[in-house]
Amino acid sequence: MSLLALPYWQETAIKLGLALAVIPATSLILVYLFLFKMMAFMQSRLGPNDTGPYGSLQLIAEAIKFLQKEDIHPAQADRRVFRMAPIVVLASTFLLYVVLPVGPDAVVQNLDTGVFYAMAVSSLSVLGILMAGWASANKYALLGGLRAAGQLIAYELPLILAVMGVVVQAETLNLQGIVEAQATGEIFGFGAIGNPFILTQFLAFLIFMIAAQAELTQTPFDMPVAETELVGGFHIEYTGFRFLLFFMAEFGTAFAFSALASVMFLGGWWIPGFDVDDKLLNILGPGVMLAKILLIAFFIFWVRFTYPRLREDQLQKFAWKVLIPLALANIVLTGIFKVVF
Amino acid sequence: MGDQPTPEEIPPSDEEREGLLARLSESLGEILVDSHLRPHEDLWLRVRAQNWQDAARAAKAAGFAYFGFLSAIDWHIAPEGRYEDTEFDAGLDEEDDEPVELDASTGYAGGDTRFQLLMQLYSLDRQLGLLIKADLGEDMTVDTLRDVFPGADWHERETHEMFGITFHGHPTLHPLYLPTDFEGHPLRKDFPLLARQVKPWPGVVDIEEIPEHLEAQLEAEVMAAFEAEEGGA
Amino acid sequence: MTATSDREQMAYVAAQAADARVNVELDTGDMTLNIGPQHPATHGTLRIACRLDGEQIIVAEPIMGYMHRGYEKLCEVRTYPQCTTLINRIDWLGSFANEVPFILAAERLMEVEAPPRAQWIRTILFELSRIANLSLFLGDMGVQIGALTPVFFAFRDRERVLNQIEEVTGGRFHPNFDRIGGLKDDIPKGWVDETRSVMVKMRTFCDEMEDLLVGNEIFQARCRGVGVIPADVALGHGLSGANLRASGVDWDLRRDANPGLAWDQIDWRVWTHPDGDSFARYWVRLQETREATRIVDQLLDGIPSGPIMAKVPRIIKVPAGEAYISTENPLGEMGYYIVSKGDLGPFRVKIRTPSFNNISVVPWVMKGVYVPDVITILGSLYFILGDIDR
Amino acid sequence: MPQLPGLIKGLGVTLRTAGRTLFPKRGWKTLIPAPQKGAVTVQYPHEKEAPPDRARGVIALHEENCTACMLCSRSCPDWCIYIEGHKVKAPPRRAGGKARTVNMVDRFDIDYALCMYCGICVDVCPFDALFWTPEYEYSEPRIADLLHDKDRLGEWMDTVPDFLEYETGSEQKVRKVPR
Repeated sequence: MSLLALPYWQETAIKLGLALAVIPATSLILVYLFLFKMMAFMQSRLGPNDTGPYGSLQLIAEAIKFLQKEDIHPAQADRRVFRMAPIVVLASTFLLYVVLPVGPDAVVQNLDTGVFYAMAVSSLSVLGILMAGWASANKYALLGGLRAAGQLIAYELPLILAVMGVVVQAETLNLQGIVEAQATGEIFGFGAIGNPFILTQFLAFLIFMIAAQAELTQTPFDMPVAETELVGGFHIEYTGFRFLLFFMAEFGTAFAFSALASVMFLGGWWIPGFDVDDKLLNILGPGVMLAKILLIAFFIFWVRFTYPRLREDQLQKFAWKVLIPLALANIVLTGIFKVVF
Repeated sequence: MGDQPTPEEIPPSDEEREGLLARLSESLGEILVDSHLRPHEDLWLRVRAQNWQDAARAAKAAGFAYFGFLSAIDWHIAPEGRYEDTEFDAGLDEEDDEPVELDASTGYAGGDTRFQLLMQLYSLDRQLGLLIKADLGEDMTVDTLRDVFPGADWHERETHEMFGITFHGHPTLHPLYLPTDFEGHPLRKDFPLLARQVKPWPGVVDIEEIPEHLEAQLEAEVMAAFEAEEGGA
Repeated sequence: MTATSDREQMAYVAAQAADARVNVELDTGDMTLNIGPQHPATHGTLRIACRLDGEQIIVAEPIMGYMHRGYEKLCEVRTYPQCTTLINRIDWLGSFANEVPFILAAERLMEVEAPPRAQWIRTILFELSRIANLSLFLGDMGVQIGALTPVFFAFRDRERVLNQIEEVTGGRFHPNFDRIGGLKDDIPKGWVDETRSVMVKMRTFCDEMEDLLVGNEIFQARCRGVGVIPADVALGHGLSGANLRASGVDWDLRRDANPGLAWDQIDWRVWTHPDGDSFARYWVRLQETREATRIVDQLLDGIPSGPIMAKVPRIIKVPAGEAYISTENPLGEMGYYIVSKGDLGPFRVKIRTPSFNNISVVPWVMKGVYVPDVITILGSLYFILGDIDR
Repeated sequence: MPQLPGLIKGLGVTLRTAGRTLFPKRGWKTLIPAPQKGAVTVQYPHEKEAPPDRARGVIALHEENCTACMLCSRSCPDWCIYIEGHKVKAPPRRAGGKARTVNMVDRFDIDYALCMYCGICVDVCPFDALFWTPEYEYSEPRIADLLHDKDRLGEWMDTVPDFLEYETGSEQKVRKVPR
């Protein structure tokens, strides 16, 4: 099911190159659109507007600035772990992109256990964050790292349970399969716009978005970073390009999660209500995907810029006492509907 | 309730404060050394330093539960620390010819020693303030008020480092503002203020006078030029 | 001792040691965490040395003095007009309000009273600096607990108030506008109407803050029940301003010990809240900001005409005496105890700053809270570092 | 009306602000984004903020009025005004008079590195020789260059705005700036 009939190594090289280009590009888009511009507008400001047209090249300038900076290791740091941590975090982001479909055939690797894989690799970042927190030899970083570990583990569960509802309804773990299921599905016999799971799985969507917010350590769940209390948390000691890696990973993962949400709840590359040829969809798909991703990312960042942050214990309570029971109830309901109808 | 009504409204006496003073002198007994009352403004009490804590307790019992501040006054007049090179002091010296080393007499409620403790309390029910003073002896020691007013803790630490007054029973009298190894007590009057001593005051410069032997000559030149101009016009 | 008992003894000791080892292994040990001196939550250079058990505070000890400028000493070598330059740098966010009690105390000693017009304009500027100061708090509290946007709103709208202050006094932050016996200058034409429209905007700002933070469930979860200060503790520590009123004590120096400004001639109220927690402190300050805009509106309507300066000599010598005057500043009770010996400058000035007393409650209130609560409490107690360190 | 949850209200506030910033125009032009107009920030090097006329930006010296009386220098809390002068003989004001002795300013320096912008010097000046101007762009890479001498202070004189009219009810007289 490859895009073009190319030899294996060529195909791999193209995919690798694409993946390497895509992550900086996606973080660039998100940072510019939301962190720079939308936040500025929400705060009656203009945001960056000197570098490039409307300040669009600001992030590139920032990246160059980061690359110029001295690479500092704290004296007490565990150097090897300290250096590995951002790479581990970024690797988790890279691996997420492997299964994201942007067209009927446009996918790096169409795994049958795509959802399972995505959930699995996304939790890898905890390891990197914990490594960063520990290796920095900084109390703030340690607190941040531990918070991150507790929080990410607590929110993996509702995330996966929320996805389970989708999986039960779509009857597949394959992300392409989930898109197909939404394209061909119908809601109680009404199938003109297919069945985007956001309609039938709205509860799951909400839980997924909340859990993703926590997973991405965005406000109101940004305690691991918490600028005003932990002064940056796990990445407090990181400067220069190592910080840049964390930064890219943060927004790259935000993009990937928006993509996952759009695949699972909004129908991914499929255009609701239109029956488009597969070949054309391979070309249109990325655009459709991008629109849906930006819509979801808009919500993620909108919430981020508006809300204050919860406390760690409140967050844990929220995860265990509210989200997980709700997610379980959602699975049960979905199962009942699946059996009955 | 205004503390400073317009002059025509001021009644001759401030009954509230007088009543308060009477009550407090009764409860304080011989602890109270002196008092001063400015009608409609404030009430000062001077108590014995060895009964400092008792006085605070008595005031608290009388309803003064709100802790304002605690500090001290150094009545010593020392040459250092004042603006001694400035013109301001020149005028003062003429007024008081005899050098006054220590002058607590101008203070309200009087004073006998160089250092005087000062505390301000409020009674929220009466809407009145109360200022309590105490003369400190040679030992510069007084009982702590931490048990009476927990807020006195930091004020006592500050007073300790600024004036060198020891508060008996205060467990953490280490410096609050100053570095740990700072020497001296900055708010004492004999502590020099370096910022004013390392730089000369620019105001001492005077206008350069015309040298006397040139004055007549210059005046003649100017007048000559003026008259020439007048004549020309 | 027999060999048996020896062995028993040794076994007992070994068992004890093993127990101790287990306990040591399970014991996490305390961690010392220095919040500050350079920390975004301390807005300035305050350091709070915390002993932590996990994320719970065992002991919190504020350490300050990083910004101690020795104003009490500096005032002793300055003349009265020069002192106001210094003292409006104490609480730099509401600086006009700092000048007023000092000037009033000096006026009391000189037995001069400023003309009514000056008193009204003083009161207006006083309330404007309260709005400028508190509006920043309203936004900053959001940033303390993680909301990015409110502080930008606060800066945006505070700027309007600062502009109004600047239009009259010439200084955004350090007006130095108050003089013994009156004011430096009168208000310029058109200023009253401009100020009125700014007050409308400030009320909108308060509404926005109400929607953005006060009503926000996350904000309430973070603030309600955090850092509860009961009334008696507040009184004993000498807490003042909104911190005291949030503990349910109905005490406002503007109403209860008005030193002659125009507050007693208009209609306004003092807000209190019974809870004493961080939320109450925020809520009281929000209401006070609103109330201040209403006060300004009323004051603008009734500015009396007349001179703005009483008759005072050009070179001011204050007669010997002592006076303590405090006013209800944005942060709380700010007072000056002036000892004068009849010179051009004060003999001793004791500056009673609100934040110093307000922060002194920190070791008491922070026992047993979590690290994030430290920030909430610090934020809600609202201090200005210059006001603590003087 | 049922109470909206605070979480949703908050989202409304930020979105509304974003809308106002992006689409500040009213009427049919509403849909034209004009964030330059909607934002409250001033894009400093490109556009400049105009401080109010009374703003204390920098002190201007009207040298003709200065008599080197030293009042400003002596009342300066920071000791940042340095004045030197000498006396000269000047011609009489009208014919038949005697020659007068007047003060000439040789040096009038204000060290803006020390100045606290309190304005006491401007206040105490009895001869209308010192004025505030709202200019603020005079930062220097070297701190020593912040010492403005009397020529530099004199140049600021052109930027002194006229004194403002007073609000009704005032008994103050509007002063004149010597030009």
